[in-house]
Amino acid sequence: MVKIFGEFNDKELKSREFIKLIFSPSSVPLQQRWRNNSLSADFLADYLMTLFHQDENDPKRLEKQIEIKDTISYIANELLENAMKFNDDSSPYPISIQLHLYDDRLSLCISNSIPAAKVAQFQSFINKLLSTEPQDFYIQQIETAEKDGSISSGLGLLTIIDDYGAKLGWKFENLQLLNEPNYPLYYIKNQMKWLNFWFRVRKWFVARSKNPNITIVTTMVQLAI
Amino acid sequence: MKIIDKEYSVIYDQATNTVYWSGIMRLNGGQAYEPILQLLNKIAALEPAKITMNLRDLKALNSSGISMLGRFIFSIDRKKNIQLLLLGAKAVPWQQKWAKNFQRLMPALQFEWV
Amino acid sequence: MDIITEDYSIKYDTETSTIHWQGIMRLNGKEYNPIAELLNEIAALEPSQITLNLQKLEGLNSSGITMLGKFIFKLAKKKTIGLLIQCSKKITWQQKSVKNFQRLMPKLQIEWD
Amino acid sequence: MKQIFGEYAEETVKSKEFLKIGFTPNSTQLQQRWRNNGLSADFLADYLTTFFPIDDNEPSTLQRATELKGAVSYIANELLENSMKFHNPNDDYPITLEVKLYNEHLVLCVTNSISPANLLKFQSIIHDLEHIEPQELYVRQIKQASKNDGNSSGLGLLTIIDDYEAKIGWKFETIQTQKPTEQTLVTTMVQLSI
Repeated sequence: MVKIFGEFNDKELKSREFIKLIFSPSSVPLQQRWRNNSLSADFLADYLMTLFHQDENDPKRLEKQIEIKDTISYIANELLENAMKFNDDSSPYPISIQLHLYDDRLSLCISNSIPAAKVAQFQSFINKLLSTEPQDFYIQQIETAEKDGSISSGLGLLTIIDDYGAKLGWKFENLQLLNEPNYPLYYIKNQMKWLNFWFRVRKWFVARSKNPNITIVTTMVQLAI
Repeated sequence: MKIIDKEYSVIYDQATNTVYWSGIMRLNGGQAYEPILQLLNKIAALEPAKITMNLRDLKALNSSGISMLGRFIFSIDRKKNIQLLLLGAKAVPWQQKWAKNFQRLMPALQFEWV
Repeated sequence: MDIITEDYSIKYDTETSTIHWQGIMRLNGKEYNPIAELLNEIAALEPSQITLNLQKLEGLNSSGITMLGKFIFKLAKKKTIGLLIQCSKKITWQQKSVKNFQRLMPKLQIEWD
Repeated sequence: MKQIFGEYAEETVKSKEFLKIGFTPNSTQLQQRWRNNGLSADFLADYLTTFFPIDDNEPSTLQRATELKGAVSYIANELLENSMKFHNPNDDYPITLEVKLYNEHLVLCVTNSISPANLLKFQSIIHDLEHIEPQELYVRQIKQASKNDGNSSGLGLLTIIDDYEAKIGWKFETIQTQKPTEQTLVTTMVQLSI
C-alpha cells in the first residue's frame, strides 16, 4: 500500500546529476553520531556547488549559488536529523538521502523506516502542517514547545516550506511493496535471470516475516533554482 | 618563484634554497603537475649546493603528486651535484609513508622530522 | 556567563547586555537546554534591553530556531524587556528565518549589517 | 562473466556500519568535478572517525583516529581518481564508493563501468601489481613517468598496497544494461586492518 501526501513527484524525469548517500542502520547511540548529520549535509551542499558552472566574473550568479548551497545544507541537515531521530532501528533497511539536479530545480529525497505504531501520528502532523496557515502554525508550535518545555516542535519541516519556499511531499510504503512493485514484470523487462528473481522473492519473504510492521517513509523536497 | 592556488601553494625562498609546500594537492594527473615540476627543475638549474623541501604544511598529496616529487628526486639523484633535504611532519600521516620510497630513488636523500 | 565549545560560542557582555553568538549550532534537541537556561538567567537580571548579536552565527538548525523562538516569545509576554536582534545579510538562514521572530514579538527590533 | 583478481572477498559477515555514496560520473566537465573526489574522500574519512571516539586520557585513541582518517582519505581519493580515469565515458552508469566497518578491519569498495580499451589497460596494471616486487615496481613507474611526461598510472594502487599495508582485489563482471549492449563493471576492494 502506498500513500502520498503533499507534492510528491513520483515519476521523476532523468536528472542531470545525482548523488546518493546510504547509511547503515547503526548500533552506535545517536548522540555519538549526531555530528554525521551536519557533516553529510555540508558534504552534499559542497558537492552540489562543484556541479554548478562557476564564473568568477559574475558575482550575482556566485551569490545565488552560495545561497543554494546554504539552503541545501540547512534542508539536508533538517531531513537527516529527522530521519535519524525517527528511524526504526530494528528495521534492516538503511536510511538514504539523494540529491537530484535538473536544469531549473533540484530535489532532495530521504527515506527511513518508521514503526507502524507511529505512522498515524506522523500523518496527522503532516495533515496539520499542510492545512494550517504557516504563520499560525509557526506560532502554535512555539507556544506548544514553550508550554511543554520541549524543543522538538516540528518547525524544521515548516521552515523548509515557509522560509525556503520549497515544495514538500511524502510517500508511505509498506514493506510488502518495497523494491519494485511489479516484480515479475520488472524482471522480464530487465532480462534478469529467473533464478535471481526467485532468490530475490525469497529474500523479500524472509524480510517480510521478520519485520511485518515496518513502513518506509520518503520525504521529498523540491526547490526551484 | 612561486605557485599559489586556492587549495595549495609552492613557494621558493632563494635566500635559504628552501621550497615551502602547503595545503592540499590533489591535481588531475601528471600533466596538471607539470607547472610545479617545471618550477622545481628551474630551481635545480640554478645549481645550488643543497635544496630543502619543507613539506610540513602539505596536508595531502595524491599519487600523481607523489609521482611528480619522485620524478624530481630521481632527476636530482642522477645529477649528483645537489644535495636534497626533506623536512617532514610526523603529524601528517601520509608523509612517513613516502619517505622509504623516496629513499629508493635517491639513497643520499636526507630527512628531518618534527 | 559564557558557553564555549569547539563548534560554537555564546558570550554575554554585561555592560551592553549583548549576547554574542558565533559558529555553527546544530545540536540535538535537549542539548539546547543549557543555552535556554543561560538566556533565562540573563532575562532574570531584568535589563531594560537585551541584544542578540547573531552576525557570526553561521548555522542554526530548526531546534535552535525553536529555542530562540521560545525565548523571544517569553520576553514578549513579559513586556518589560526590549529585544534587539542584529543579523547579517550574508548568512542565508538569517535571511530566511529571522523575519518569523517578529510574529512572536511585534515590538522586536531587527537590525541588518 | 565474472573475474576475480587479488584479494577480493565477498561479504560473509555483516558489517557493523556502512556508508555508500553513489553519483553520476559524466556531465560536468572533468576538470571542475575533479574536486569532488577529494571532497568525497575527506567526507568519508571524517564520517568514519565518529565510530572511533577519542578519549582525552588515552593519547593512542587520538593517534589511531588521525592515522585512520589519513589512510581512508588517501585511499578513497585514489580509488575515486582511478574510477574517473577508467570509467566508460559513453555510459552514465553511476560510480559508487562504499565503506564497511568490521570489528578488526574496514573495507573500501569503488565500482565503475569500464570501456573495453580501458579494461585491457587496467588489467595490465593489475598484472604488474601481482607479479612485480613493490620496490622494483615503484622505481620502474617513476622512471617511466620521467620518460613520458608524467603520464603514469598504477602508482596510486601501488602506494595503497605498499604504504598503507592494505589488501587489494578486483572483480570484473559483465552485466546487462537497459541498452542492448553489455557493460563491464569493475569493483576495486581495499581491506585495511584497524
